[in-house]
Parts: sequence; C-alpha cells; structure tokens
Amino acid sequence: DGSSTSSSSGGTTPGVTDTEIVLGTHMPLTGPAAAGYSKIAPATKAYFDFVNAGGGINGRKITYKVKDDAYNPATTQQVVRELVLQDKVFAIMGGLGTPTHSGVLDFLKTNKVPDLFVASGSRSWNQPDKYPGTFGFNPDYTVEGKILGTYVKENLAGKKACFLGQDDDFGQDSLAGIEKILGAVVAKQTYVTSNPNVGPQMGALKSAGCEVVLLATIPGFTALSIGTAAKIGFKPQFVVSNVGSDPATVGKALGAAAPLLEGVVSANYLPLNTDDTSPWIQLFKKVNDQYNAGAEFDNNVVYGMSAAYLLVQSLQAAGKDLTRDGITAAVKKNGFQGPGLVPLRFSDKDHSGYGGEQLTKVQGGKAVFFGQAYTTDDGDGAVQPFTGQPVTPPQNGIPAA
Amino acid sequence: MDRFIYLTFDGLSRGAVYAAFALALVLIWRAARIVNFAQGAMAVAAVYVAYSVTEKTGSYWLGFAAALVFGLLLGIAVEKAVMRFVDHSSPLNGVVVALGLVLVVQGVLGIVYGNEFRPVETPFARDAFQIGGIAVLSRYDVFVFAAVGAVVVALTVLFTRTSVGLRMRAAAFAPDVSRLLGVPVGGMLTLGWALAAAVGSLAGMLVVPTELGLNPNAMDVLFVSAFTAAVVGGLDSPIGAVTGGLVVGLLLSYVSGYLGATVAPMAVLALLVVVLLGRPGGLFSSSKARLA
Amino acid sequence: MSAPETGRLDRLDEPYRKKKPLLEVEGLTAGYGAAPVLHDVCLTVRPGEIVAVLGANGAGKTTLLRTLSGLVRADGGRIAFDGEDLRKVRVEQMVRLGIAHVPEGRGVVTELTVDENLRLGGLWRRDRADATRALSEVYDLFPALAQRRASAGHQLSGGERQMLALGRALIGRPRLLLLDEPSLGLAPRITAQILALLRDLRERTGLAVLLVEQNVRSALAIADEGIVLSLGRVVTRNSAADLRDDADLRHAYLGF
Amino acid sequence: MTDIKEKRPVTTTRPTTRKPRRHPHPIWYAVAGAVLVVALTYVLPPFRNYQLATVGAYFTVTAGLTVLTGLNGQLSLGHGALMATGAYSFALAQNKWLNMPLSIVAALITTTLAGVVIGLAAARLRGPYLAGLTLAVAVVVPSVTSTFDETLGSDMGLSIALDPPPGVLPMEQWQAWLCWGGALVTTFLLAMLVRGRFGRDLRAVRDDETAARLAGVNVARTQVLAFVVSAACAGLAGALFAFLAQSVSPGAFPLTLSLFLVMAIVIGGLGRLAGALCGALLLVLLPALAQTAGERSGSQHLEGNLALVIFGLVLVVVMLAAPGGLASIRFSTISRRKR
Amino acid sequence: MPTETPAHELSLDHITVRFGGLTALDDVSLRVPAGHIVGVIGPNGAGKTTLFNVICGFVTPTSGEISLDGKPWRPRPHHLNRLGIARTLQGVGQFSGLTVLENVQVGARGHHRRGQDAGHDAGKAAGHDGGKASGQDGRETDRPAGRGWRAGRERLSQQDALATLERCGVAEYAHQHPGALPYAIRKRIELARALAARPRILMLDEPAGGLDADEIHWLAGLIREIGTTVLLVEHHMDLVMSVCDQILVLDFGKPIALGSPAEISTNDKVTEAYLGAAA
Ligand SMILES: Nc1ncnc2c1ncn2[C@@H]1O[C@H](COP(=O)(O)OP(=O)(O)OP(=O)(O)O)[C@@H](O)[C@H]1O
Ligand SMILES: Nc1ncnc2c1ncn2[C@@H]1O[C@H](COP(=O)(O)OP(=O)(O)OP(=O)(O)O)[C@@H](O)[C@H]1O
Ligand SMILES: [Mg+2]
Ligand SMILES: [Mg+2]
Repeated sequence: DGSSTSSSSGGTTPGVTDTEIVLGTHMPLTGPAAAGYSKIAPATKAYFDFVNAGGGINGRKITYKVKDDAYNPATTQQVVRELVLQDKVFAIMGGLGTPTHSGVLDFLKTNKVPDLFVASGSRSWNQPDKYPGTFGFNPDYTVEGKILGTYVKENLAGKKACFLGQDDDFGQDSLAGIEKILGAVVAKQTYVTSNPNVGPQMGALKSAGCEVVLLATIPGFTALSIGTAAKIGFKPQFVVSNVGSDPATVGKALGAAAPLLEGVVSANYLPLNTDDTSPWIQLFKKVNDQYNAGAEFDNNVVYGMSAAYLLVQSLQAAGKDLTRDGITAAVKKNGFQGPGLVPLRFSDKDHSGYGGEQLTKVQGGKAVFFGQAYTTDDGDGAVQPFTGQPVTPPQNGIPAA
Repeated sequence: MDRFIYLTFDGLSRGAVYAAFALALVLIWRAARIVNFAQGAMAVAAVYVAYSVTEKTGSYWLGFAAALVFGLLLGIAVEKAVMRFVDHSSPLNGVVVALGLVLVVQGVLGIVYGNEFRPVETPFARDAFQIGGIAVLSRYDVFVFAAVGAVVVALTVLFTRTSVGLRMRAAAFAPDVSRLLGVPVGGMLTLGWALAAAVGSLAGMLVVPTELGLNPNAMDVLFVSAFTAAVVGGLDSPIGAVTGGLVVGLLLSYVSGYLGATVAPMAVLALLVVVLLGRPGGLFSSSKARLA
Repeated sequence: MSAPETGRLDRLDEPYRKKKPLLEVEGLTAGYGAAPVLHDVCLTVRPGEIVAVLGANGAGKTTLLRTLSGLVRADGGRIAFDGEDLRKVRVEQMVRLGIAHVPEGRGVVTELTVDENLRLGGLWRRDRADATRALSEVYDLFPALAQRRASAGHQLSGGERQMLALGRALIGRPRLLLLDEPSLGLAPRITAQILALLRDLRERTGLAVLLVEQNVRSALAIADEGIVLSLGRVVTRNSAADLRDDADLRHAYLGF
Repeated sequence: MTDIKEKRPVTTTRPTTRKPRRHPHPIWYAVAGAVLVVALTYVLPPFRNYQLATVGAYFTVTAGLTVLTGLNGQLSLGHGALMATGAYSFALAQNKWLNMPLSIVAALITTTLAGVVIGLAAARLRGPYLAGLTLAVAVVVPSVTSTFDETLGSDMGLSIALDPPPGVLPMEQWQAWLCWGGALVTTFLLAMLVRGRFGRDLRAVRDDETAARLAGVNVARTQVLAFVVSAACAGLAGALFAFLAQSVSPGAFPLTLSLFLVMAIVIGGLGRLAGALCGALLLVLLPALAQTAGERSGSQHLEGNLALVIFGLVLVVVMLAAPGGLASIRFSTISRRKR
Repeated sequence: MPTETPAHELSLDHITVRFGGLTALDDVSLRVPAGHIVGVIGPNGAGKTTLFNVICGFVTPTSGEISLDGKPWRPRPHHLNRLGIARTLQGVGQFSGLTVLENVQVGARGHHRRGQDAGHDAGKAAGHDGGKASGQDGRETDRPAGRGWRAGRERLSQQDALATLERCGVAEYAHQHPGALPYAIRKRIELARALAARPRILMLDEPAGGLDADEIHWLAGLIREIGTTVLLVEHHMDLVMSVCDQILVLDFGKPIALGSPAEISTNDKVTEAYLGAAA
C-alpha cells in the first residue's frame, strides 16, 4: 500500500497513518498482580481485532501494543517511554493501576500523549487543569463508597456497620465515601497485600459486634475475608466494592466455601458477565469466541471490551482527521452511549469516568442487579437515582461515527 | 483476654504453615549449604500438579500424593540438570541460578495455567472449633500441625539418627573429604534436593489453600516469611525452623491485631534484629566456632 | 618407644610381604589444568611395605597422593591397585577397595562432632560390628579424642584434628594408607606412637603405606623404601637404608 | 643469616610468574566514559537515551554493591530499600527546596545514616543470616510508607517537582548526562577507594576474618564502612531513579529489585566495577530483549510469561557458562577455548 | 635508645580459661622479658594455642590478668598490630583472593608510622627496617612525586612487603594467589605477613609445621637473629631447644614446668607427658 508515511492528517500525528492507529498500554502480565488483571488487555485487543476485521475506523486498523510492567511503577516508566518515544504510539489506552499510572502522568503530559480511560478508580485522573490529556473510566472509589453507604443506610439502618479496606488510596477513598453517607463506622480495619492473613482483622470486627461489613478489597482478599469470617463463626452482611466482588473470581478463590457468597451485596456499572439476556454480553461473548480464543468469559473481559468500545467511539467522534487534540476534544464532548449503566461524566471540567453504579446481590452463585442505578460525585453531592434507559449495541457491534 | 487467645491460635495456625516451608529451607541448607530461592516456585509447580490431578480424578489425596512425587522428581531434576553444573566456589552463583529458575518456573506455569487465581481444596474443613465463643483451631489447622510435626520428627531422626543424614551433612560441608570416606557426594546432593523439594511441595499443599489462591506467584510473599522464620530459628535446626515459624506467625497476628496490619513487616524486622543481634546464628544455633 | 596396644586390629596371619605389588604406578602425569605438576612418575608398593615419598616443598608429593586417590585427575599413565585400574575408579569407591587417604591439612569435617567424624569413616562398611570395634580401638588409641567425643570438629586443637583424621582412616581397616604429613601438629610422643603403630600394622596386617613426611629422618626410620620427587619427577628410588646413607642425595634434596 | 634458597638449585629454576600489568589510573576511565556518554547522547534517539540514563543509575548502585558483596563478602538483599531511602529523601527535599544538588546531598546523608544503622547490625552477621536481615529490610518499604503516609504518600508515593532541563536540551539527554555524571563520579571514587589499603582490607576481611584481625584490620569497622559506602551509592542511585521517574512510590522498590541487583553484580562479574557495569547493562537490556523476543514469538497470553522464561533461562545459562560473570570472559579465554 | 625497656614486656597472671566443662588453661602465669625467646610446649590439646588466643584477645580468660609493659591490658585482636604484636596461625590463614604480595601488605599497616621511629632496634637487628629499605632504593625518605602521598605510601608498603617476602625466601610467588601454593610456602608467607608488621613481640604458633629440615634450620636462624621478643609454640623439639631462652610446658592446661631448655629436657614430668620415651 505504501502509504505508511503520507497521511490525510498531514503525517504529523505520531502513531497515525492512513491505515493504522497505534495505541499502547501497560498492564501487569506477570508477577503477583497479573492474577487479577492479565485478562483485560487481551479482551481489549480482541475487540479491536473485531473492529479491524469490520474494516477498522475510517480505514485505519488499530494496533494495540501491550507492555508488561508487572505492576512495578519503575517498569511502567520504562515501558511507557518505550511506547511513546520508540514505538510512537498515538495514545495510551487503559493503562492499569494507581501507583503505576500516576508515575507517568507528567511524562505523558509533557509529550502531549492522550492518556485515555485509565483502568483504576483513583480520583487522580480527574485533574483537567493539571493533566488535560488524562481521562478515567471506572467510577471512582469515593463515588462507589457513597453508593454502597446509601444502600446500608436505607436497607440496613440501625445495624452496626464496619469497614475493612486495603491500606492505600483504594481503601481510604472508599471509606471516605462510605463515611460521607453513614458517618463514622463502628470499627475499621486495614490489610496489606503482603500479608495474606486477615484473621486478626476479622477477629477484631467480630468482637466489635459488627453486623454489616463493608469491604474495599481486591478479589483475593474478599475471599479471604469472607472465608476467615466464616471460619470463626462471624456472619455479618457483606457489602463489597466492585473491585473485589466478581462472584466468579471470589467464588473460585473460596473453592468449596463459595456458597458463603450468597447474599453479598455489591455494585457495578457495566453489564454482568452472567447476564446472558444483555445484548452487550451477547456481543462481547461473540467477540470473545472469535477473537480472544474463547477465553473464560468473566467481568474482566467485559471490562476490557467495554473500554475498547468507548475508545472506538472516541476515535469515530474524532473524525477522519485524527489528531491528538482531536481525540481529547472528542472525549471531552462526551455524549457516548454504550454498555455502561450510567452516563460518563466527561466534560471540559471533568475527566473522571462513570459517575455511578447499580447495586448487585449474589444469588445462586451469580451477581444480579437489583433496585436502580445511582449517580453521584466524589464531593458532597447527593446520591441520586439514575433514570435513563439502557441502550443496545449497534447491529454490527461497531459504534458508528 | 478472649482476643488474646483468639490471636494466639490464629498466629499459631499461620505460623505452622511458615514452619512447614521453613523446614524445607532448613533441609536444603543442611544438605547442600544453599538457600534455595527457587523453593517457593518449585512448590507452586507441585501444587499445580496436584490441582490438575485433583481436577481429573476428583480425589484430593491423589493430588496430594502426586504433588509430593512431583516435588521429589523436580528436586532431582533441578539438582541433576542445573545445580550440579553450578560453580559453587562463590556461594552466590547458586543463589543467582535459583533466582533464574524462579523466573523460568513462574513463566512456564503462567504459560501452561495462566496467571489467574485458582481455588485449591482443603482435605478438612477450615471452620474453627469454638471454645467458649472463641474460635480456636479448625480441623485443617490440626492437619497442618500434624504434618509439620511429622516432618520435624522425620528430619530430626534423619539428621541425628540415620547414617544417610550423617552422610548428607558431611557431603554438604566437606565434599572432598566425604568422597574419600566413601560418601557418594553427588547422590547425597540429589537426595537432599529431592527431599527438600518434596517437603517444599508438602508445605505448598498446606499453605496455598490458606492464601489468596493458586497462581504462579502464590509463594512469593510466603517465601520471605518462611525464610525469616528459618533465620530466626537458625537455618541448621529443624526445631529452630518450627519455633521460628510459630514465633513469626504469632508476632504477625499480635501486631496485626493490636497495632494494625501496616506495621507488621516492621515488627518482623524488629524481631530479626533483636534475635540476630543476640544470637547471630539464630535461636537454635550451635556453639560458636573457635577463631584460631 | 611404647608400642600401642592394637592387637585387635590384627586380621591377617600370614605375612604378606614381598608378594605381588599392591599398588603399581607407571608413567603417571597429572596436574591442575595448564602445566602438569607430576611427570612420568613410577612407583610400586607391596603389601606390608612402607614407602616414603620425599622431596622439597612444591615437588608434588601432595599432588601425587591426591592423584592416586582420584581427587586430581590423572592426565596419563597407569595406576593399578590389586590388579584394578584405579583411574577408572571413582573417588568414593576408593575406600571400598581398601585405600584410605589422610589428606594434608587435616580433612576433618569441622561441623560434625568427633564421634560423627569417626563414624563417617566406617559408614561404608558392611561389617557393622567390626566398624564399631574399630571405633572403640581408635578411642583407645587416642584417649584425647575419647574425651572430646561430642565436641564439634571446629573446637579441636590442631593436633586433635590430626588424630581425628588419622583415626578415621584406620576405622576403614585399609589395605593401603596414603598419609600426607601425618606428624603435622602432633606432639613428638604422639608422632612416635603413630609411627610405631604403622610399623605394627604393617607387620601384622600387611598394611601398605605411602608416607609423605617432612621429617625425613623419622620417615626413613620406619620406611622400607623411599622415592624422592623433584619438580614432579622421581629423581631417586631406593631402599630407605641406602637413602639414609647417601650423603649427596641428602644434601641435594633432603637437607640433612 | 641462613638463606634457604642457596641450597636449592632445583627450586629456583621454577619460572617466576610475571608481574601483573599495571592498570591505567581510574581517572582515565572516568574521562573516557564521560566523553563516550556525551557523544552517545547526541546520536541516540530519546528512548535509548532514557535507557542509557537508566543504565547509569543502575551502575551507580551495582558499583557500590559489588564493593560490598564482591570485595567485602557481605550479601545484601536490602539495597532496594536503601535506594528507596535515597529516592524518598530526594523527593521530599526537592519538593521542599527545588534544588537538585541540595536534594542529592540530602539523599546521600539519609542513606549514609541508614547504612550506618544496618551496617552495624550486619557486621555481626554472616551468610544467610545477613541475607535474612537485609531481606526483611527490603520488604519493610511499603509498610513504612503507609505508616507515614502523610509525608510519604503510602502506595501512591510522591511526585517530584523538577526544574526543566537547562537550555534546549531534550529531557532524555539531560537525564542521561545527570545519571552518568553520578555514575562516573561514584565509580571513580570507588575505584580510588578500593585501589589502596582500604580495598585490600575489604578483601582480606572477606577471605579470612581471623587473619585479618591479626594483621591489624578492624574487621567490624571495615564491614560497617563497606556497608556505608555502598549504601551511599544506593542512595545516590535512588535519587537518580526518582529524578528519572519524576516520582517515587514503594512499588518501584520491590524485593525483586534488591534480588535483581545481586543477580546483576554476580552475572556481571563479582567484585569488579566492569562487572557492575555489565550487570547494570543487563538489568536494562535483558528484560527489554526478553520481552521483544516474547512478543515476536508468542500469542498475547504468552508474551509476558515467555519473556519471563527467556529472562530466567539466560540467567541460568550465563551463570553455568561463565561462573566468573560476564566481565571475566576475555578474548584470550575464548580464543584459547577454540584451539 | 629513647626509653628503657621495662623488665617484663608481657606478663600473664593466673590465667584460667574454661570452655563449658573443659578447662583449657588452668592458672597459668608467664612473664616474658623483652627480647627473650619463650617457648610454649605441651601435648596436643594442652592449651598452647588457647594461651596465644588469650594474649590476642580471641578468648577472654575466665579469670586472670594480662599486662603489657607493666600496665594492665585488655587485648583486642585488631589492636595488636598497632601495638607491635604479630602472630602467625597454627594452620594457614591466608587471603585466597589476594596475591601473596597483597597478603603481606595487609600485615604491613603500621610501617609508615614506624618508618620514622628510627630507634626501633628490633627491625634494625634483623636488617629489616627502613634503613635497609632506603639503603636499597633510596626512596623511602623522599616521597615519590607524581601521584601524591597516597600512591607513594602504597609503593613504599609494596617495597617493604617485597623485601619481607624476599627475606622469607618466597618473593618469587609475590604475584600468585596463595591458594594453590604448597603448604610450606604458605607457612612462610604467613611468617612474612607477621614480620611485615615489624613487631616487637612475635608470636609463632607451630611455624615449622610442614617445613623440611632445611627450612627449619633457616627458621631457627631467623628467630635467633630477629632480636624481638618471641613466643614460640612448636612440637619440633630441636627447634624449640635450640632457640628458646625459656620454655613453659603445659599439660591439660596446667603449667607443669618452666625453665631453660636444659632444665626442661631433663625434667621427668615433661618427658612423661610430652616427649615420650623416645626422646
Ligand atoms: N589446586 C591447585 N591448583 C594449581 N596448582 C596447584 C594446586 N595445588 C598445588 N598446585 C601446584 O602444584 C605443585 C605441587 O604442589 P604440592 O602441593 O603437590 O607439593 P608438595 O610436594 O606436597 O609440597 P609441600 O611439601 O609443601 O606440601 C606446586 O607448584 C603447586 O603450586
Ligand atoms: N573455642 C573452644 N571451644 C571448646 N573447646 C576449645 C575451644 N578452643 C580450644 N578448645 C579445647 O581446648 C583444648 C586446648 O586447645 P588448644 O588449641 O589450646 O591446644 P594446643 O595446646 O594448641 O594443642 P595442639 O598442639 O594440638 O595445637 C583442646 O582440647 C581444645 O579442643
Ligand atoms: Mg604437600
Ligand atoms: Mg595449637
């Protein structure tokens, strides 16, 4: 084709030619953190391959470069520089992890690289003045905390509510959201990932007489916490952050004790992998079978494809003349409708992702939605029911411009 | 008081698994004078084998046996195919090779099984018995204690009562002299590696169900705790390993329970400093060598 | 000189002396890598014979013993022990053939106790009862060791270690003993005792000894034959008596 | 006086070994290195310059570690934590005063102090016991940062205010200059330090403590000093890493970093600065090459793991093939083997 | 001579050492006058090396006192060199990673200070002090220019170490590593390292071990001519008898005799405990 250098957009935009858009990301593919996350990038890539097979976007096919950073911020530095300086990617898409990704914000800003849909619920991505090119995706942990808190306040009023969270911004932001709604919890405990024993913590919550335990935990620790509680005869109502609530993952970790998950309350903002009636799930399953070698279909796959869908929407919105400014402008303009249950909050002033969640409960080993979706902000704004209607995917599964 | 009792039992049951793994480290140290940094990865590999066998046959115990046998074979393979060819004139060469092996084993496991968490069954229930409303030990904990106890007794007998144990120690300390005395040094090393890897696999089988789930890195964190335990007890002593394991387990439990999980690693460091400054060879170190 | 009471070490009745050679070395070349240390070494040891290996330091005496017991690989030549090709025998098999090597600088496993060290010397033996007997004989021979039975090797004094190494070799009831400077660090009384013991064993059990010893005078006093190494070559091989009398040789190589 | 040699014509014929050739003064190495690096930064593309800078930063720490482990025989698995100490000190100082030289001095001071404390404990310990203690130091970093999260920012770490590079110098080139400046100064000072008596004492202590003490070497002081020197190097390296990343976080100084540092100096060639350089190069290049190789030949699921396997295999194979490390391989050895 | 030498340079008073149940030294007292050669003999395990260890500070006595130059003294191993006390080990304790020359240089640390100490007669008597060195190459007094004083000092210590090696007849091995050298050569390197410290008290623990008759003869000459105080532990009776002014005999940690060689060789207790019927 010989068009690798000339481009309708003047050939000045890195990573964009007439036939190709190069995107990059960093993810833990190896190391301890890989266990939770290594399935996201393949799913994203599978959706891109699906789009490429359908002709790509404005004639351009997406190349998605996934670099392993093993969840080590120093390695993230290295691989992101490689993506930007060496591989000349157009944008970073779905870089994963709070400590890892926050280290490259400045570098990406200096090099004017769009930094789209960071895969983490930190509030750091929402700093339009400081990092104009960075956009989040997940509802942030405070938003989620407020919604879970609201559930407890409305449905479990008068019960002693307690908290166990990871000892970092995930736990802290979550607790902040919860306490905005509930006031101070009766007891709070933290854990560190390097010590996989929550016996002492669960023992403390038990002796504090907790009846509701809110967990801001990653999946392994959700399982560990619920398992440990059962072990010592402690049976509170668990209300778990979306981060660590996937019943498939947690149930697996619990093994024979998986039935303990029944009745656990959580929340989500994307369709659930087990909901076969959802047209989105049907679409993603099809893509997964065709382009992801039929990888086990869990919520990580749903996550990866949903983000990919949003990115394709953004590229479409940025138009034929693809530039870095063009895509950030398109994202800021927002108006995307996709698999999400609540709207994205993107605007000039707001770079955070989804603004709310809907509650779920585990029934028969699967999570199911109940009640309605809520939206809120990470400040003192009210938690409001969201009344919009869900949308269905386009016929061919590829968003139109 | 209830809380103290609870934390004590919690710490003991956790400490027992540290002890199990520390025993494997002691064994290989006695048999080959090497701290085998690959022990954790090798144990995880064995647990994966057990996982596959249990999946296929539905029997926990078949998987358990398979893990031990596989561990034994893996130990032999590692010694015969790699460690034998390492130039041990610098003790670090072996350490580096072991670290290289960690990467290889973890990578291969990642390729074969993927990096996800996989559930591991326990042969006995993990619900703790309650005494006066305080959770104490579960059947599984008792199983772990029994297994660890059996290994300690076996190792102690091996090293102090049997001629094989004497040969193994001699071969580790003075290969040339041992050879002159008819000790098949190569065989002893292979045997040491095989036994250590088998004990490591056993430890893995005991440990992994209490952790986040089976994944290629499942033993990384545990290796650190177990190594600490072995060092606290004295790397030369099986009893020391068990004591060290229980001490570390208890310390972590008390500190997490009373001061918060965050400070636990600092408490471990403090423990090491206190113990090692008092006894630079660990709690159960034998007499000091004369200097001249 | 008070002869030690070692009657029980006696196993053989008929005198073995002057029979066919026990150890035959021909054209032996060996060394550590680049240049060989030993060149074309020939020697013969018969049962019941004590052969002293003499020579200045660095002549290759230690290397010779290490090559015979397989610790150093021979590059060329022939080593036959009782008809067997020693170059094909692995080091750990040597004791089973009846060869015991007491290495230079006391090969004590310092991390093991005295008792463990001694037991190690008899572990390979099938005749457990005799191994146990030999053990108690060694304790009788060196009462100093008996007192320190449970001490770790690294606590021992220099001489105690030497006794330990020697005693351990005897537990295997060897047919050929390779001794590298056995008197090193030993009190004169013990040295005398050991030399007497060697003579005694050779008489009664047909023990053959290849003895490297700096104390040339006492070595030649008990040896039947001596060979002199210089720069890795055998320069002289003669009866001990002749060597004692050869003034030129003494002056050139032996220095007394 | 009796001279023993005269009576021994036989032994005097032994060929005397030649005197080892004299090495050029370290300053020439430093100058040559500086010229080479500056020249390189003008020809290399930005990402390569960044990698070059990373090599420089690693070299700073591996050089110090090889003095400690290679020359003095003390094994430290905790140098990652010392680097973290340097990096955090640098970050805090920089965010307060925005003055690079001052911040680097701050990093050096805190790590030196940390080195004194750990070194004092380490001087009593040997072999695996020292390894165990330093390992515990290595894993304590996240715990410290979350305990003092007000100042150290827990898992998230801190981002660092930096002045832009002087003039029109591209960032990556500036980074390479600074990191190599640090590396060359460090290694020059180390080379000077270990050339003379101190270096000899270090090695004497490593080989035989008893004999060293009898020869008048203060073993404990030598060991503590070695630890302090190498800690200071680690501190500087930490500061350079913080400067490179413009941020610090505990995740950047995991246990694996400490282990990889040890691996690097052993594979590079223990006890020589050339080995430390080889090791630093390896730390940067090998993972990158392994990853590229993995990407070429594997599906998406494999690439990370395949790279891991390749990385590990290379380590094992190199260690078996060149037990003295890469720096010990000489052309003469190779040609001799061929013959 | 700037100061008058005190009568007893080193003295041990009622030293007892116990290791658990074992009494390695039992109430041992010894006075060593300056310049004397004192032998310590006794059966294996009698406590000779332990006595040295006490003087060197490796073993803290259970009871008893040590004094140096008439002052109570608590020995510490790494101070010995500075105080002018050097010791060789019973076996060989060498730095296998250093060349032979460097091995000796490690011991030669006090030398630049002593270089100015011209009144140090011990070295002179042995023809081995700065005077001789400067006589040989005339460089000791003026600092070599060019690379600063450090490099100069380094070169000085090198020359000094080489001279010492030469003196012990092992200079040809200067640039080899000691690990592969024959035992006797290593014993002499060990001796050279002790001598390089230019000690005023030289403690030799079985220096003749592994040496042949010729070398022992040479060693005897060296000890006699060195002029410093010498403490000698040795099983080689000819050597001990020929060089010592005074001999202490230990048996099971107890001093059983103290006297001149002639007295000792005729002492029945000594013959019985140590020398055996042969002697
Ligand atoms: N491990 C080794 N590697 C290389 N060369 C060695 C090694 N061991 C000994 N040599 C060399 O071999 C030669 C002979 O040494 P050997 O120890 O056999 O002499 P020796 O006659 O026993 O001397 P001594 O009487 O001092 O013990 C010497 O030149 C020595 O340097
Ligand atoms: N650190 C120690 N721990 C236990 N026992 C020791 C220690 N040091 C020495 N001994 C014991 O004390 C006794 C005296 O030892 P020492 O080394 O002083 O003997 P020696 O007179 O030098 O003997 P040799 O002539 O054999 O060298 C020996 O029985 C020895 O085993
Ligand atoms: Mg020899
Ligand atoms: Mg002694």
